[in-house]
Amino acid sequence: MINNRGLLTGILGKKHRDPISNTSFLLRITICTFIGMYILAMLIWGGGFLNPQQFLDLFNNNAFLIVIACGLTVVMIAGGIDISGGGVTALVTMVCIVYLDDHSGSVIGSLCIALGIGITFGLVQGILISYLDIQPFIITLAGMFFAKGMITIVSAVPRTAAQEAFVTLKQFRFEIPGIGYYGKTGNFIPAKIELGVIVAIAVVLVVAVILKWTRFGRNLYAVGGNKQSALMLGINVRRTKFYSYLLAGLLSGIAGYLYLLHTGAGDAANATAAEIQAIASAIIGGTLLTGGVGSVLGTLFGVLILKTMTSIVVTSGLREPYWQSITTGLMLCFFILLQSVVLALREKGSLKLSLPEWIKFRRKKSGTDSTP
Amino acid sequence: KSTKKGVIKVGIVNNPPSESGYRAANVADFEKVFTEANGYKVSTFYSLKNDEQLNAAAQFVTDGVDYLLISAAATDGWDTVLKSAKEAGIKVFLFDRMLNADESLYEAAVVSDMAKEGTTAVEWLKAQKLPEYNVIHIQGAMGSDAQIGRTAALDAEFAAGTMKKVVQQTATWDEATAKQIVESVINSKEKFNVIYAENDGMAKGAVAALDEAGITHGVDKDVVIMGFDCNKWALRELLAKNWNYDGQCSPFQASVIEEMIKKLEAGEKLSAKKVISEEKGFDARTITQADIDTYGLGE
Amino acid sequence: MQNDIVLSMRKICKAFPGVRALQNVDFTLYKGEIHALMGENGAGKSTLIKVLTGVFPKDSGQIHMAGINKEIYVRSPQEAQKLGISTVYQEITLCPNLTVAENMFIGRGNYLFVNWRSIEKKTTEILAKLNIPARANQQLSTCSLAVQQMVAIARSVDMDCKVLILDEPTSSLDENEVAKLFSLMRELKSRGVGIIFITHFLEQAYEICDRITVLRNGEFVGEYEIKDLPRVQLISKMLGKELDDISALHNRRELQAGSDATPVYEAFGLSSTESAKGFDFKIYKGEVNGFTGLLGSGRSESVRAIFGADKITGGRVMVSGKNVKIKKPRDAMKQGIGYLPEDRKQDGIVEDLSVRENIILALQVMNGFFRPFSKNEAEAFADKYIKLLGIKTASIDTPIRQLSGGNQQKAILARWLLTNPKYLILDEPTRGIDVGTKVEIQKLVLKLAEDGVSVTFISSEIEEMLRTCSRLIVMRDRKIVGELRDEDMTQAKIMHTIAGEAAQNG
Amino acid sequence: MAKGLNKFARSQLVVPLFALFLLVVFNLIRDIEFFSISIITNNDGNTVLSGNIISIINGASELAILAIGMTLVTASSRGQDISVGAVAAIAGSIFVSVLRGNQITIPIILIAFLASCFVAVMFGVFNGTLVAAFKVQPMIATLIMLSAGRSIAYWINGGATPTVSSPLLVNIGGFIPGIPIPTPIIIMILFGVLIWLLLRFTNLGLYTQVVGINEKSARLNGINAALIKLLSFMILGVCVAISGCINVCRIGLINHETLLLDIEMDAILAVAIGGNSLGGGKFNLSGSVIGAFIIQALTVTLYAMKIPSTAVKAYKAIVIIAIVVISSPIVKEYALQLRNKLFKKPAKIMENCENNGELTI
Ligand SMILES: Nc1ncnc2c1ncn2[C@@H]1O[C@H](COP(=O)(O)OP(=O)(O)OP(=O)(O)O)[C@@H](O)[C@H]1O
Ligand SMILES: Nc1ncnc2c1ncn2[C@@H]1O[C@H](COP(=O)(O)OP(=O)(O)OP(=O)(O)O)[C@@H](O)[C@H]1O
Ligand SMILES: [Mg+2]
Ligand SMILES: [Mg+2]
Repeated sequence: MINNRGLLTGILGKKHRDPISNTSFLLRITICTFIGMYILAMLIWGGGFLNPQQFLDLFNNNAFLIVIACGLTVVMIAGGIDISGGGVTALVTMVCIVYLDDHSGSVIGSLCIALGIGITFGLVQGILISYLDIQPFIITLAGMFFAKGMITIVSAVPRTAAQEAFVTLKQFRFEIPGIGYYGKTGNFIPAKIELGVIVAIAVVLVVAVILKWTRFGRNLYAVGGNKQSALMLGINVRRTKFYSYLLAGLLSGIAGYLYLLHTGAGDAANATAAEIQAIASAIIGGTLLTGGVGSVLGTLFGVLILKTMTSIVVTSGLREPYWQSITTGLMLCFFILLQSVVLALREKGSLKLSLPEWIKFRRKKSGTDSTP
Repeated sequence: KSTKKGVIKVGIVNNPPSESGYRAANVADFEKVFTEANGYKVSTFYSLKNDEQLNAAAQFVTDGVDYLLISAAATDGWDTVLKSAKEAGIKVFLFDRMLNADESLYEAAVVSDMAKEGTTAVEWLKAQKLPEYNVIHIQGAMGSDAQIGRTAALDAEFAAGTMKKVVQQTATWDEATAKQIVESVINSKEKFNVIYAENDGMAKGAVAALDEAGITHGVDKDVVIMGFDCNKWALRELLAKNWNYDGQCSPFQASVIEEMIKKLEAGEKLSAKKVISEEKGFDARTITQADIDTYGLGE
Repeated sequence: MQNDIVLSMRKICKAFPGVRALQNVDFTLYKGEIHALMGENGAGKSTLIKVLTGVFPKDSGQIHMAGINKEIYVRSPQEAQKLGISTVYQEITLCPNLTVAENMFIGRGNYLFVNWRSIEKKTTEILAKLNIPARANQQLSTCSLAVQQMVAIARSVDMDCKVLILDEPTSSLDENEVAKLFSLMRELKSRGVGIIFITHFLEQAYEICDRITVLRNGEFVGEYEIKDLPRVQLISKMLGKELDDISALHNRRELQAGSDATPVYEAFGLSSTESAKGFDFKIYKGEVNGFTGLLGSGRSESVRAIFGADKITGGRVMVSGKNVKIKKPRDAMKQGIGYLPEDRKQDGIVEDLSVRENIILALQVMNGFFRPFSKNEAEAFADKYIKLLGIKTASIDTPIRQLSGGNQQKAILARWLLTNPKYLILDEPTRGIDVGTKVEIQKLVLKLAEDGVSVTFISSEIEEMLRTCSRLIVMRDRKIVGELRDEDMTQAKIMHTIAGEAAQNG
Repeated sequence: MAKGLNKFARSQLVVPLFALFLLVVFNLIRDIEFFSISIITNNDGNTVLSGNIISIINGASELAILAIGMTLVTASSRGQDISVGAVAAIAGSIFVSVLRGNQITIPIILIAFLASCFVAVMFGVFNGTLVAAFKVQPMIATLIMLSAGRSIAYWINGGATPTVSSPLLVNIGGFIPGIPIPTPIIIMILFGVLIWLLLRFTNLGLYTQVVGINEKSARLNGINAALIKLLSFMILGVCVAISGCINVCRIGLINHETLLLDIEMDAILAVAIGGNSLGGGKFNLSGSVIGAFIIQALTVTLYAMKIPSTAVKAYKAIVIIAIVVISSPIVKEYALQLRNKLFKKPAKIMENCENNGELTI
């Protein structure tokens, strides 16, 4: 038949796509948007945005959400969904307080309980979803219901932790020397980071490493990309899915403890709608609900973007109450459209022109590479 | 800092006005009092979610407001924020709802005494001298100050055995859910003669169920209807003798707080840590149109 | 001899609801042999492979492997890999969202951490060795079908295996790549690997295989030494009857020489976003023409532009002498154009819908949103074409996903035949189709032409095109570089046209 | 006959129906009178039916209607609309504000309904455009309305919970004189029939499924995929408007903060319990409707059992999990194998193993 290898590679060599994948492209959009948004806020409203503590508070206040969102990202990459995160978080806060205060428990013990609850949820949900093939949405929704129901069975009224060792731990802060702001009376208040932030950042890093460099992490992407193919490539699809839910459960447990460390309160209303916010953060960070694409770093910035939007709305001094939600909605809408339009343009190739020189260079190089 | 001399920066954390008629009146009250014309620069944040409220309060602190006014969606988890406010020299007022934190962390609380509202209502109920009390108790969203206060009084009666609990369910302030709860009792054919709903909307839902089942309600009828908040439309139901009782919950705390702020600005000390709004309950037998005009919320 | 058996399967049975896909099938594979597994579409070849590799559980039967004394039970592809069975499945089964390197190494071996540098290095080596035009860190979805297929093969070959299974690996490869694959297979064979090779190309089987096992309708027909089985016999064993004489097809070609009337379809400077460069093209009533060229020369893109499947960026189109606008497939369908896409799985079948719904889909759309066919009508339509094309399906309501690859292709063909097109574009209609049916399709094309339908026929098999087409358009580098008709249409001429200028380009 | 039975056994409706059946049996055992229906005269002097069955079906009306729309959206766009509750609040507010501005008569009610329908459909178009044209994932596209919807409703209401009262509205939310069945049930049935006709006499069903399963293929076969997605969101908009208006009529008051609160979760759950894949593609509307009934029956049962209100959710979760576990193909397969073992029908094993033909991962 017809043939000419050299010619073929010549042709093929010309048609390489950009080396950055959509994943990292979306990640870049997210990061740039966040930085741009924050700088803009600093310029326009100043005030709190110039206060380093406010930036750190983004982390202080949302450490738990970051952790939940990380777990969710893992599950979403594998093509699933887990909406039990918020419920489990709330349950953990309540059970830990009851244990600490009513059963004079130790801090270590409560930590174990938190992890235990998380792992139990992950275990049960994981088994049901991956080994019995049940739709993850139903199971995790039921998980959320169950957790919320259990909270009030554990304690009908909201509680505040009083156990001394725990309160000390809760009040622990890292002070950043040299950075801070001045209070009303002219006293210097150093900027502070809560313990939870360290944990949350550690979680992000660990999960990022898992996703990028471990076999399990890569299997997640394969399963999310196409589970039939993954199966035939010799990946244990069920086990991979199972572990993803287990990890998400564990992270929800950790998130619960972080929540407790932040507020010290147990309440059925804790972390309401955290799951929706976590999903939103993950998606804003470039993770697809359909699976196979995503990164935790993106999710981290997703959380930051989402929360900065709220901050901006609060600061902007909108008095009419309904405008707050509407503005948040509009900003979200704007961001989503931006993401979609940029992606579409990129697909069309009109964006290629503006790409930096080194990419073009690499394309040329790889073209010649493949010619023997 | 950026504040002009004489302008007082105030941050308000409240529940969204859409929560209830009560809340709408409350929000309107604060908007009326704390205006630029009166010398205030106000930022507000509305949410029913505890963590969002906490975040916003923290932001007001870092934003450097002079006064922070809080109506907490949930009572617990506030002390971290309050401490940082104290550290930054920001003065905190609580309004409408108490929260679970040390007294030293805030200047004063201007609140409704929800527990007292509950007791007033239950005392009224006892005074009706019904032959027996079979009560359907429809609760608000669990964990809110209003629910806790209004439930406590009735729970005490249930425990003492003076009243019988037919059913006690939360409808999370939702009218349609309240209707379903009552419907379910009717279908089970259990006897009841009192419906104690923790706000007006849920009472209205309950009444809709009674109407469909052909059960009469109101003054000298089969079932006694009790609600809270004193919405105008609810008080009109009282006037029409379709309902029996409505407990007031005063949403007007703004001017009291403003006075306190003025005092503090003038360098005076505050006299009381806790100011409790004057509230009463209305009986269908005694209510007048004048009452509706003075005390009714909404249009 | 017994000791040399690496794999034996005895009395394998497998049934799906309504279909007995395998009944008492025996299969024996020796060390260092290449064993062809042949049969019509739906004969059960892929199913046998999937049973062997644990994708489907078997209903009964035994599997033995050399070195293991007991009967083995393979529960998942993973276990099969562990046992030293590596497989390239019929539909490409790689993960499009991962890079080429990852696809090569994922799911293999026992590692905890991924060493990106090492896998990329190894991949680059393999790619270079096999001359696959892809980069190690390229996302797989950006590679063409053929490259993906080659990557899948490279992956399996790279595994240290005792048994290598290739299920129709050559269906989307060009001859050069096939040759490369064959030399690779020979190398493995000399290392003692047993290879199971499934193909519908008889020449390929005869070129490389040692023995042949034939399946028909899920039943075992026999196992033969290749030298004892002439082609004609092989075909009759596969089909259960003699193959029609295809030389007759040649003669009819004269009949359809183009008329001078207005063309049925005519395009001027047509171009699309998918980089089909402006080209002119026309086709007359009752004509069969073909696009030919190398892999990736833009044949598919050109016909996609004709059908409006990609976004059209320029050009003018006339149908039967009238100016028309074809911006999207719907417009083309309204003009009586039909298009059988190249990528059956992505562009063709609607997986979960029944065979019936898949067949009537296009006609239904043309019939209009407010006029659905009644169930009876739909069944009548579908039944007619299931019979006509001999589509093997358990029932008319079976989800099309459950059909064998070739039968899916036939169903999609039926979809377009049903619309009674004036002009039908067939992009690789015979890919993955068995010999018998291939001839049927070619006959069908000629029959359509006789009935006045214009057909554009694209195939990677030049012989097939020579047999059916009266005019060939030669493409290179997304441009039309020549047009051949009648006596010019020979292998050599085509090669020449393609290569002619290429030589100058150097 | 046997074949028909076999086919039924394999249909996706078996499990939801079975679950419903179990709930019924459970209730009968608990209280033999549970399903008794009585005829009573209500406060408006109408003779009406009353009883738990009526309560269940009546209470499930909104959910069932929403579940129908949600099924279509799920099928075509492979995702779910999580803003239905919020948009229903908007629709309800529009309904109420039109009614409050006028003397309430039947034409005015119709106009009010059409206005709310229009607005809800416009929001459907908004969501649908994001999904279809901008390729945003449905859950995230509708997140916008989820966060802004109830505030928009507040803005329309210009404050808190306005009430409307008129006997006509009571007729819609309760009973029409002379008809003993609650009007919401009648509306639900009418709407169901309408949708059935739509599916029967147009290609909506086929197109929706094709778009949901393989969008590329849909386009190549001349289907405008974006339009179909948009259409499904618009239909959901109509569903939302209907259920919002019904809900307002039930009480005669609009509380935009609590109206159909969290209904989106229940609607999605109904779709899933009905055996539909949340990943889109093939769908079965009756499954979703049965799913809605199951959820409502469960709620009514739990109310009747006087489970402490706060713990209701935990019990609900357990029942839901039980239902889906029974319906899991793998459990079904085990059950069939067990049956074959017990009743010794080895010859038929092959035909009976339902799922071994499919790749179960
Ligand atoms: N260098 C390349 N890198 C990636 N993809 C390529 C490259 N060259 C070609 N392709 C893909 O291969 C296709 C080549 O076009 P087209 O399908 O029209 O060719 P063809 O002649 O029909 O080849 P085939 O035999 O593969 O059908 C394009 O769709 C393009 O996506
Ligand atoms: N998952 C499945 N469910 C039901 N039936 C199936 C399934 N897979 C295959 N079949 C049926 O089994 C039979 C054998 O199919 P198989 O794919 O093994 O054929 P094949 O020989 O590989 O054909 P081809 O050459 O077309 O690939 C076909 O009739 C097909 O319809
Ligand atoms: Mg096959
Ligand atoms: Mg092609």
